[in-house]
Amino acid sequence: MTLLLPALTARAAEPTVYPISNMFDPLSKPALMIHESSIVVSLICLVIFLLVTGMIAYVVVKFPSKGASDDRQEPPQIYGSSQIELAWTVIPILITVVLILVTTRTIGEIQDKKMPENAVRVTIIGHQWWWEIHYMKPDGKGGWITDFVTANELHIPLSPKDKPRPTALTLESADVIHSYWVPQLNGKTDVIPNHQNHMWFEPWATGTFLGNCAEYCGTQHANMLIRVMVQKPDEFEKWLADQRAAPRTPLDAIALQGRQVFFGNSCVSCHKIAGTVAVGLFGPDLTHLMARTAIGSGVAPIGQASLRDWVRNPAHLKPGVLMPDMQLSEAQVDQVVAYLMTLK
Amino acid sequence: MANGTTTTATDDDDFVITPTRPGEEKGAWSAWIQDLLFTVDHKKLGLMYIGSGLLFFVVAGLMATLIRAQLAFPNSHLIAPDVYNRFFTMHGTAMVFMVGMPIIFGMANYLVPIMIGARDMAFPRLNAFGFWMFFFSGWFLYFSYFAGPGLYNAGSAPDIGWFAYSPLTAKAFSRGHSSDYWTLSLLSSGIGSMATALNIIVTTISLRCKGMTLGRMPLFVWTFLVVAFLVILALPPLSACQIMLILDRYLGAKFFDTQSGGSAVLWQHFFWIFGHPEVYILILPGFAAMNEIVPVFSRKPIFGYPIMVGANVMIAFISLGVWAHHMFTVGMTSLGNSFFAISTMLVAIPTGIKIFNWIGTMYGGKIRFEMPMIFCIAFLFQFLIAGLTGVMLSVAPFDWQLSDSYFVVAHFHYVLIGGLLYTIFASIYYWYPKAFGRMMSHKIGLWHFWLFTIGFHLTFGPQHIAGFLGMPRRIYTYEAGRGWEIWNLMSSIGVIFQLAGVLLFVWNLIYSYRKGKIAGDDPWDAWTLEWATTSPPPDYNFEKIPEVRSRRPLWDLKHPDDPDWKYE
Amino acid sequence: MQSDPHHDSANSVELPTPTAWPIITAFGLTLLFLGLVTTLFVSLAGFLLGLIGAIGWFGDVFPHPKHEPFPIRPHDEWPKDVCRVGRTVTHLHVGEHGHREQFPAAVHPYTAGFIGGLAGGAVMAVIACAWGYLVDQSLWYPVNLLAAAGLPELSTASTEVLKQFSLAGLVVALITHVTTSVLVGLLYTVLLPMLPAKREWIWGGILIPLMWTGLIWASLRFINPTLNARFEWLPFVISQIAFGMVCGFYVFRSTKVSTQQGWTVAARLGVEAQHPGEKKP
Amino acid sequence: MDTFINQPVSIDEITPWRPPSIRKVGMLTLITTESALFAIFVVAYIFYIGKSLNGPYPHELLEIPWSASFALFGSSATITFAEFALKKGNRPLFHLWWFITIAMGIYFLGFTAYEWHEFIFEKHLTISTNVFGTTFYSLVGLHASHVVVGLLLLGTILISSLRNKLDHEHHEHVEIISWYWHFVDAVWAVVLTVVYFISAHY
Repeated sequence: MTLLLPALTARAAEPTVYPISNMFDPLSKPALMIHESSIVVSLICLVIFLLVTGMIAYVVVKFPSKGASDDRQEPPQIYGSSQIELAWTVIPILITVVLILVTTRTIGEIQDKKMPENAVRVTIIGHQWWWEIHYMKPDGKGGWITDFVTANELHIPLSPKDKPRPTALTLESADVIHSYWVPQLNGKTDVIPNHQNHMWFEPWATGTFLGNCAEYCGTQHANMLIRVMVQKPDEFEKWLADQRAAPRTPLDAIALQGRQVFFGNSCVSCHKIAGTVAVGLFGPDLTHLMARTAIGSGVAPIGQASLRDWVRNPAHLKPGVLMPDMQLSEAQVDQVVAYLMTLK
Repeated sequence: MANGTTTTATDDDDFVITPTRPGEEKGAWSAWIQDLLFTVDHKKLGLMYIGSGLLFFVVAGLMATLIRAQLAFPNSHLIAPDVYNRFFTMHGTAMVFMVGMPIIFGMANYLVPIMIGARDMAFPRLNAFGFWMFFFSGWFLYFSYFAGPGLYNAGSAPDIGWFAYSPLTAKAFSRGHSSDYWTLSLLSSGIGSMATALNIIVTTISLRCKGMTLGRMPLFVWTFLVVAFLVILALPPLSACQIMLILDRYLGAKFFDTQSGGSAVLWQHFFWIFGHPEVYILILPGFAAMNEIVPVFSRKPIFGYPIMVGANVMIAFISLGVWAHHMFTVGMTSLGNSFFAISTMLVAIPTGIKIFNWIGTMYGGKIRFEMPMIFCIAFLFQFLIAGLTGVMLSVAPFDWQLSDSYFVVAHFHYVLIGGLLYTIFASIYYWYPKAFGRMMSHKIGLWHFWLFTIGFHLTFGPQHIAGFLGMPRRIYTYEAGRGWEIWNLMSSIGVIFQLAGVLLFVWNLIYSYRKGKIAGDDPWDAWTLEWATTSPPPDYNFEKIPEVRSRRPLWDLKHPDDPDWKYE
Repeated sequence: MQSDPHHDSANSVELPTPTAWPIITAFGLTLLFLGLVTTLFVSLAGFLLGLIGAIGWFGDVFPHPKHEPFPIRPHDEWPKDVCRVGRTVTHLHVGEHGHREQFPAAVHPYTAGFIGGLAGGAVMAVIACAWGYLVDQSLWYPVNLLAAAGLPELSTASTEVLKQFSLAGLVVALITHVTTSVLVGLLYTVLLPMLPAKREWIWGGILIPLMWTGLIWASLRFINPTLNARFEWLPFVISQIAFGMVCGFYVFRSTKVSTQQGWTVAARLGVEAQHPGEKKP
Repeated sequence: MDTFINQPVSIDEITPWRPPSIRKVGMLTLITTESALFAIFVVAYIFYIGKSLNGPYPHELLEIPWSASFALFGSSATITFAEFALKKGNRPLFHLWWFITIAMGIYFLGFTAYEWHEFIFEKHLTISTNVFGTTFYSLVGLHASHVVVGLLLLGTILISSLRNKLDHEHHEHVEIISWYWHFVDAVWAVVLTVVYFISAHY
């Protein structure tokens, strides 16, 4: 498995991307706990595999018929042996007992973990085909309300082993079933409408972790990508502050025109930009669009070119996407993109 | 074993050309077709089941080829996403319901009555009805490609995955009739399946020939009895949830409407109450074939007959209580997850017993490496892998990583191809001489075996690793640089070998029908009743209903000095 | 068909008459479904066709299922008689008539393994708990350590908590311990006689427990990290060997019983006295 | 195949070879599979008890259908009387009891029709109103459809018997059809408990 491991050197240094989401390279506590039980069962299975393959190979090599003359003599007709059959019933049961203990313990340890006071609370709402992310704050009555909203890219703080600070996710869906999966941080948990699920991360390495929606959710299931940015505590706090602030006002003329186009078309009925009349909830929140690294839930890196492509016709980058082609003129596209580029 | 000689069937390359067999030239095409349409004979229906199953196998297999072509390279634009989604839905649905089930029922139809010394199934007309229900619903499913907007953009073919999780199937997310095609065709093929399973149960219980006690029934028949019971218990939940979905889609019922308090998880429970036993419905017939073929080619009786029967029953019983292991990620309580993890692990025990007992059967025998036996040995190895990856998946925490990844794809293809399909190949090589009176070519068979085996492992082996690296199922494309490229490329190359193997197999079927060596009544020197009649058997199977005194009636006749019945 | 076998004559067999009704009924049903995705006229046609098919079918089986005689082939086309092959069967020389026995002919009774396992498990538990009481000042400490393999609330608990009584811990530990002890006891009954040594007690009492201990040592970090962190070698090895000695002693002491596998059906049914070749090993 | 006969006599010769009747095994299997079907609908009903987001709710509508239940359970007794009469060869008595059975079945169906009519047109509960409506109509409807099938079978027997087409070999047919009818009754016992006794409080 070592061949598959990514470069381990960059860990905990400068923020970096982990492009290979290898589940045997866990960088977060629940993923490590899963990893350890996986190793037990994998090793047991490997040993059984080698033993039984050896037995198959042995009988195949040792007992072939030696041709027509040999066939004149039938081998001894043995009906069975209760002794050996009992043995190969009991030994698997013993192995199963061990596996049951490991499994039930690990299930409980991960699933029933109590979240500490300092945990970051995030609610993730799955949509066809993007993620709506709510950062929560206490409502003062023991519950939680939305602090601010972003989309697709989840930022969470580093959780040093001596001072753990987990991130607690609540998972909901707005339409069909999705599944949130970042292999190096934790296993997957389904995102189900009319049903709340929970999971948690406790990463000890900074960087960008990749994942996918893991439950088939329609046409663009493949492009419902997940990016989780694990940041050092101070960077994370700065990011939180930036997100809470309102976006800057557009500066130049062309961006102002773009703003006109944006608010003059039906963009506002689906998208939200904090502090403006755009309060749509159907599409991703665009308040701090340019603080993200990709558009279309990871279908392309963010930038003028990809934004142009997207605004001109979203289905070109992401066939089947629910955002319609707004039929804008080339000039209007330029203007809207210029406006969007100011949303930092 | 005509005339008491000890010829073996290996030297098949000197073909004997004989005039057409009696009955072959009796009528023109129209009479032949009329015969097929109106027949109630279990052997003809059995062959029709297998033939149409193989036809759908080729179609669904070509879809898989296109899927692999799309995934061979990252960021591929060969197939549009909606077309791709229709492909994998139709591939999965067809392979399970239009390929696996009918071939299994075909085997049961052809062999169960002969093996228990009966002349037909208990309800021959119901048998014909069951076949036609399956046949029409198969075409009904594929008709969806031509319906609605027509072939362009793949018509109204369903695009909801073979387990069709709600609410993706709700009217709001699946407009038009594509989901209705899926639901209705499975509902109607389910009616046929239940009719056939009922028929198998009644036949096995009531039509056994004299002396064929339950303890002497061939293990093949035993296993199919268990399979039929599973169908009887597992198909109704599927039909029930199809009815619910139809009510939802046509009458606005709220079973799976999450906006009105309906539950999306309920569908998963109902579907997998069917879906998991279905896996055993598909793999137990593989065991059935192993139970007949391995002893004959090892020249020994099956090792531990009673415990093999017990293991079958145990597997079937446990499989009814493990369904939610497909749902470890839906957020059940830790108690629920633990329960289903434990019950799933328990299945490994009887399954392990069976593998060991087959090895025990081969141990000390004189193994003849004929084509059926070669496929069976490959089955042992591949099913071992499938079983062990299954144990890995049963560990719920590990499953939180592996579920819905390519590891799962690899796992169940090892079960269904490495397990079921290999035994189907073995069975066809083994019983083809009985059904058509000619041996299949050993030489072409070897080419078929090696090409297919190499292709199979090349395709599905690397998918385990792609799964470890976080590649989810059912994505029509993936970005470069995530470490998946090489595994997907290997996977796609493997398909070419598999295709070649299947082509050779089809060629072998046709070629041997015309030019294969004449088989005789009992080419493999076997022990069960089907080899006591001619190849192919007459319409009435036996001139005189046989009587048996042991599990191996033909052994008793061949070894009167040392018969089984003295010792069983 | 079994329903009326009396119609068979010497020259013919009664087989069900081929019929079109099943295919018509099936087609009607399919059309009924097809109408739901096309137009309701198709459903209507399907319903009528299905109805006609069902009525026709009913006419086929009522009052008597339709059969027609099917002539039996001339005798020379019958299958060849299955007859004696020119092959002999290799006989294993255990007893005179033992060549087809299910091996082994006699085993230690399974009850010996069952009781032996329970007894060994009891001794093992006593040693472990005594050690816990004397050295770690808690009777429940070893119990909870064992249960921590499967119980998340114990696996994350502190040592102080582990030394207190826990009902869940006791139940899990008891189930695990009893199951494992009984299963290993059963294994002893069947495996010990196979081992290549005359002194079975060395295998059962010492070598197998030592191998088992080694295996546990290698995997304990994953199976039971709680126990692994607080592992004590001496009581562990002593209790394992005690189990082996007690269980092995029980098993060897038992007299072997015949599995009856070499007997004839008649002998097993009690119709005959006994198979003449049956010998006690 | 003659060689089979030449084998020595074994223990099997003592007992005659009499496997069970195909019709009985067939009907038992059919009942098993139908039970599995009903089980799913019953589970769905139980799962959705008390989960409707809007009315009407079960306690506003459901009243225990005493007379219909009495008719259906009673018909299980009358069909047994009919069977006895047939066994004794008393054809007119058989017709009478059989006809009463059918009449009671029809009364039951009539009640269901009346109940549904009232629910739909007066209480405004349809299958698409809420999850109660969905599960109620599907479960009760599934049972009613089985009553219809049962009545068709019973009617067929009555008509053939009146036309003197029913002879001695058909006694087994009559018996297994009565088994089916008992099954339909047993299912009603479950439906009655779950729908009218348990869920009526929600």
